[in-house]
Amino acid sequence: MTVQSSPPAPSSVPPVDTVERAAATPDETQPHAALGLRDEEYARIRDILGRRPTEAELAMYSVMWSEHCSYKSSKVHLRRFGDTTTEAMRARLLAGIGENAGVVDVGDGWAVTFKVESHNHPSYVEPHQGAATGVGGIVRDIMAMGARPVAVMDALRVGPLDAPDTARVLPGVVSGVGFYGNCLGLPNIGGEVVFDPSYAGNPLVNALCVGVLRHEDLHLAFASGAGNKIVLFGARTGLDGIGGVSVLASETFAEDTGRKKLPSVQVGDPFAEKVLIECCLELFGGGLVVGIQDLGGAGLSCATSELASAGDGGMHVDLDAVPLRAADMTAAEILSSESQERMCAVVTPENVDAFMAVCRRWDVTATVIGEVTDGDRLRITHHGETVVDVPPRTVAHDGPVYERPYARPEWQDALQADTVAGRPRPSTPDEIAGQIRALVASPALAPRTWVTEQYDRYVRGNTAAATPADAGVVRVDEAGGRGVAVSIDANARFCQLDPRVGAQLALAESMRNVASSGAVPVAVTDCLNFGSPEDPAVMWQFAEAVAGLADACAALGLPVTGGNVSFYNQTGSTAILPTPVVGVLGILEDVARAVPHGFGAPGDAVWLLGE
Amino acid sequence: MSRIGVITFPGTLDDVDAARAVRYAGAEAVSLWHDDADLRGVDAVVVPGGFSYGDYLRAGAIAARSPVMGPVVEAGRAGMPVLGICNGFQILCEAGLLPGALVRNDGLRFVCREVGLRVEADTAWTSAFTVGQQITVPLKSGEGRYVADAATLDALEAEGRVVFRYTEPAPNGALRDIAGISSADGRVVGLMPHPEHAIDALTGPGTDGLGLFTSVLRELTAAA
Amino acid sequence: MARVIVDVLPKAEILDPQGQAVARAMGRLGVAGVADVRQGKHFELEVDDSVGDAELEHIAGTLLANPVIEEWVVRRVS
Amino acid sequence: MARVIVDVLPKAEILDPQGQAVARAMGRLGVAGVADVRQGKHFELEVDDSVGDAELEHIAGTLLANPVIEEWVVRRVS
Ligand SMILES: Nc1ncnc2c1ncn2[C@@H]1O[C@H](COP(=O)(O)OP(=O)(O)O)[C@@H](O)[C@H]1O
Repeated sequence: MTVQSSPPAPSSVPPVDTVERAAATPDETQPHAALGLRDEEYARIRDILGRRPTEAELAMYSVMWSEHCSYKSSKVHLRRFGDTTTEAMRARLLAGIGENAGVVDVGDGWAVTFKVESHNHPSYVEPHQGAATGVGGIVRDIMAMGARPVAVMDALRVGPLDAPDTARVLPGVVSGVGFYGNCLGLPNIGGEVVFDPSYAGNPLVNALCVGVLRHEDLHLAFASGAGNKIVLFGARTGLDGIGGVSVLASETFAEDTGRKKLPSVQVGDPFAEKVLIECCLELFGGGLVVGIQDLGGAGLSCATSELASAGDGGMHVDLDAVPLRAADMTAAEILSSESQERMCAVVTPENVDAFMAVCRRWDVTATVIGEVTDGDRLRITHHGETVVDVPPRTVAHDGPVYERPYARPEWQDALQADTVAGRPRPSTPDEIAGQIRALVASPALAPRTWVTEQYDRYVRGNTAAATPADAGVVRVDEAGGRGVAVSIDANARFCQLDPRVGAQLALAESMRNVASSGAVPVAVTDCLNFGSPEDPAVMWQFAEAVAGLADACAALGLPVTGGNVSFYNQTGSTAILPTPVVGVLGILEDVARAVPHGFGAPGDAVWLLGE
Repeated sequence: MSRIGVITFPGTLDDVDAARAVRYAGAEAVSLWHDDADLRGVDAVVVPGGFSYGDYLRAGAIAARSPVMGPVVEAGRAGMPVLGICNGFQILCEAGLLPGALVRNDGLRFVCREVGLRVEADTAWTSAFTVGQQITVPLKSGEGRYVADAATLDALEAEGRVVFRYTEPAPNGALRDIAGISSADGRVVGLMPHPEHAIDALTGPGTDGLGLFTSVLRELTAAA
Repeated sequence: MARVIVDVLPKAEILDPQGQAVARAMGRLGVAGVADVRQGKHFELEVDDSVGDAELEHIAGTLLANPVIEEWVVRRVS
Repeated sequence: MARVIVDVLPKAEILDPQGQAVARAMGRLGVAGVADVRQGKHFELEVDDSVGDAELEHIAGTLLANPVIEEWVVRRVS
C-alpha cells in the first residue's frame, strides 16, 4: 500500500503455474466453471493451446470470453448494424464500430467521438463508486481515440421513487456521476432519470462521453513495429475489481494466508484521471504515441491481447515490471485487475525518454512493461517464467459466438391487446382533478433539478445548452463557432410492447431532440440493456430491437458508430424492461445559432409540426 | 498590455475559462504552473477553480502549499491584485491570504446553480461595479460554505471587506450569506461563484462576470 | 451517557485515493519520513448507557461505514 | 517504522452538517439512544522512527488539519 516506494517485495512467492508446468500436468483440474467458462469453451481453449491453459491464461480467456467482453450472444445480431450501413452513411466516419469509440468528421478539420456505456451491476452493488467508475471508464475510451473529452451525459433507470432501495441507489448514483464528472472538469450536458419497478433490483447507469480532436490526432489501438515498447501508465495495479478471478487465488494461497473474498468493486480516483487526460493530450501532441488502449473491464488481459491482435507482430510483457499496490499478486490477479485510471501505450524506443518526461511532469507513474516482438504470440512472464503464451487473437477476438434461441413470448399478444381502450375514463370533475394531481405529482414528470444541480454544466465554458434543453450543445471550435448537439433517449415501456418499434421510437426521439436544437443529426451510439440472453423471450426482444434500430438508422441515413451491450439485467428470473438507449450526435455550424429551449419573446407565433 | 497570470495546479479545471475571461477583458493571460518558482512578471494573478489535488484532504489544502503559492502570497501581501475563484478562494484561505475557511455545503450536496450576488465593496476586482449592484453568475461547488469565528466576521463587515453576498439565502449555508471577501487593502479577493462562467450569454447566464476582470484591468492601467 | 468512537478506513485491498494524495503531497512539501498514509473517517458518538455493543456494531456497519469498501473499529472511551 | 494516528474533528463551535445528518439518519432508522454524532477524519501514517513528536504535531497542524476550523489529536500506536 505504499505510494512512493517500489513494488512490495514478494514475501511468500506462490507456486507459479508456468506454461511448462501446464504442459507437464495435463490432468490437473481447473476451476473453469467457477470462472464462468462452459465445458466446451474450456475444451476449445485446450484445443487452441494444445495443452491445458495456465492459471494466468485461464484467467485471461475467462474474462475475455465473458459475455461482457466477447459479445458472444449479441455478435450475430449486431452484424446487422454493419450490414445495413452503406458507403454513403460511412462518409463522415473516421472510425466506426470495433474501435474504442466511433469518430465523426464534423468539418473544418475537426472530429468528434462519442460513445455510451453501461455500468449497471457495479452501481447496484455500490451506487456511488459504481456510477463514478462508469463515468471514468467511458471517458478513458474517448481518450484512447486521441480526443479531449469535452462533455458527459448520464441515462439513469431506477426502481420507483418510493421503493426502499431507490433511496440508497439514486442518491448514490447521482453523487457518483457528479463526483467523477465534476472533478474531471467535464460539463454534464444532459441525460434521463426514469423510474420503473423492473429496475428496483437492477438499476441502469448508462454514461456517455463526447470528445473532440483534430483529424490528424486520431489514435487507434494497435501494437505494431517490433522493438516498440509497451508502456503502462497511470494508477498502480491493485486487487480491486478482481471479483471472479479470486477463485484462482483461493486455490493458490494456502488457507491461512488466503485472500479474503475480494470485492468486485472498484474505487474511482477522478483526480488521477484528470491528470491522466492532460498527460495523454500532451503525449499525443508531442507525437509520442504509436498506439494506445485504455484499461477497463478485464484490465491488462484486454489491453495486451487487443493491442497485440490489432498489430502486426507479437508481444512480450513482463508482469514483474507492473507497479503494484498490493503484495504477492499472482499473474492471474495482475492480468485481471480492474484498477481504474490506467492506460497502455505503444511507444517507439527513441521516444521512451520523452514519454517518461511528460509523465513525470504530470506526476503520472509510467513503466515499460514489455515490447512488440516478431512472430505472432503474446508471451507474458512473471518471476522470470513464462506464464502466458497464446495467439492474441484467440483471446481478444476469436471467442465463442452463440446463436441463442429466441422466440416471441406467448404473453406478447395479451400485452399488446391490453390497451387503454378498456380502461375506465375519468368523467366527473373530481376524477379529472384527481388524475391531473396524480400526473403533476408523478416522479416521471417532476423536474430533474435535484439531479442536475449536482452536476457542473459550465466548466470549460463551451456549453451552449444543457438542462433543461432537449439536447446538450457544446462548442467544439471557439474560433469558428462550430459545435455539436447530443441527446440520449429510450422509452422502455414502448419497447416492452414492441421492441422493434420501441427501439425506432428511441432513435426518433433522440433525433428530434437533436434536430430541435438546430443541429443536423449525423451519427448514433447505443447501449442495449436487456435481461438474460439465455431466456428466449429476452433474446427475441434483443433481436427485434437491434433489427428495428438498424433498419431505422439505414432509413434515416445515420450510421451506428459504436455502443455497448449489457445483458443479464434481471432480478431473479425477472428481466428488466428491454431498454435500448440511443444517443444521437448532430452538427451545428455555428453554436450561436442553436435554437433555445422554450418560448422566446411575447408575440412569437407558436407552430405545431407533424400530425 | 497588462499581463494577468492564471495558475494551473494538477486538478485545476477552470483555468481555460479564467484565461478566456482575462482575454475578453482585454488583457494578456499568462499560464503559471504550480511548480513555478516565480510569477513570470505578471501584474495580477487569478487562482482558478477546480479540484486541485482532488480536494481529497481539504479543498485547496495541498495546492496552498505548492511552490507557486509562495510568491503569490508574498505579492498579494505587497498589494498585487489576486483573485481566487471557488477552489482558488479555498486555496487563498488555506494559504492564509484571506481569513476564514470554506467547508462542506450544509445540504451535503454539490450545488450547481445560477445565483444572484450583491456587490458590497469597492475593491481592485469590483471597481467597475457600483456598490449595491446585483449580478448573476453560476455557483458550482460542494465545499462552498464560508465560515469564520464571529469576531472575524464582525471585523470583515466593519472594515467593508465583505465583497459579495448572496441575494437569496446562501445555497451552501455560508455564514451571513457571504459569497466573497477581500484582504484589508481590497487587492486580494476570493469568491465561491464563478464570474469567468458569466462572460458570454452563449455559455453562461450573461456577461456580469466580466466586470471583475475589466475592474482589475482598469486598476492596472491607471497605475501604469 | 457513554462516548463511543468509530474509526472507518478503506479496506486494505481497495484504492485509497485520499491517502495517496496526502502521501504524495508530503513528499513534495519536503516532509520526509512518512512512508504511507491512509485516510478514513472518525466519528464520535454520545450514546445512552442502554445501547449495547451489538447495537453499536450494527450502527457502525450500516450507517457509518460502507461494508462493501470499508472496515471499521468501534471503541468505548468513557 | 512507527504507526501514528491523527484524528481531526470540526471545532465544537463549527456546525457539523455531516455529523448531524448521521444523527438524523439514526433517528429515521429507529436507532434510539444516540444523542449526538460528530464526524471528522482519521489518518493512519507509517513514519520512520526518525520523525519526532514535534514534527508530527507540525504535520498535523499545518497539513492534516486546518486550525481555523478543526482540532486534532496525534497518537503513536506502535
Ligand atoms: N440523469 C441526468 N443527467 C443529466 N441531465 C439530466 C438527467 N436527467 C434529466 N436531465 C436533463 O434534465 C432536463 C429535463 O429532463 P426530462 O424531464 O427527462 O426532460 P424531457 O422530458 O424534456 O426529456 C433535460 O435537459 C435532461 O437532459
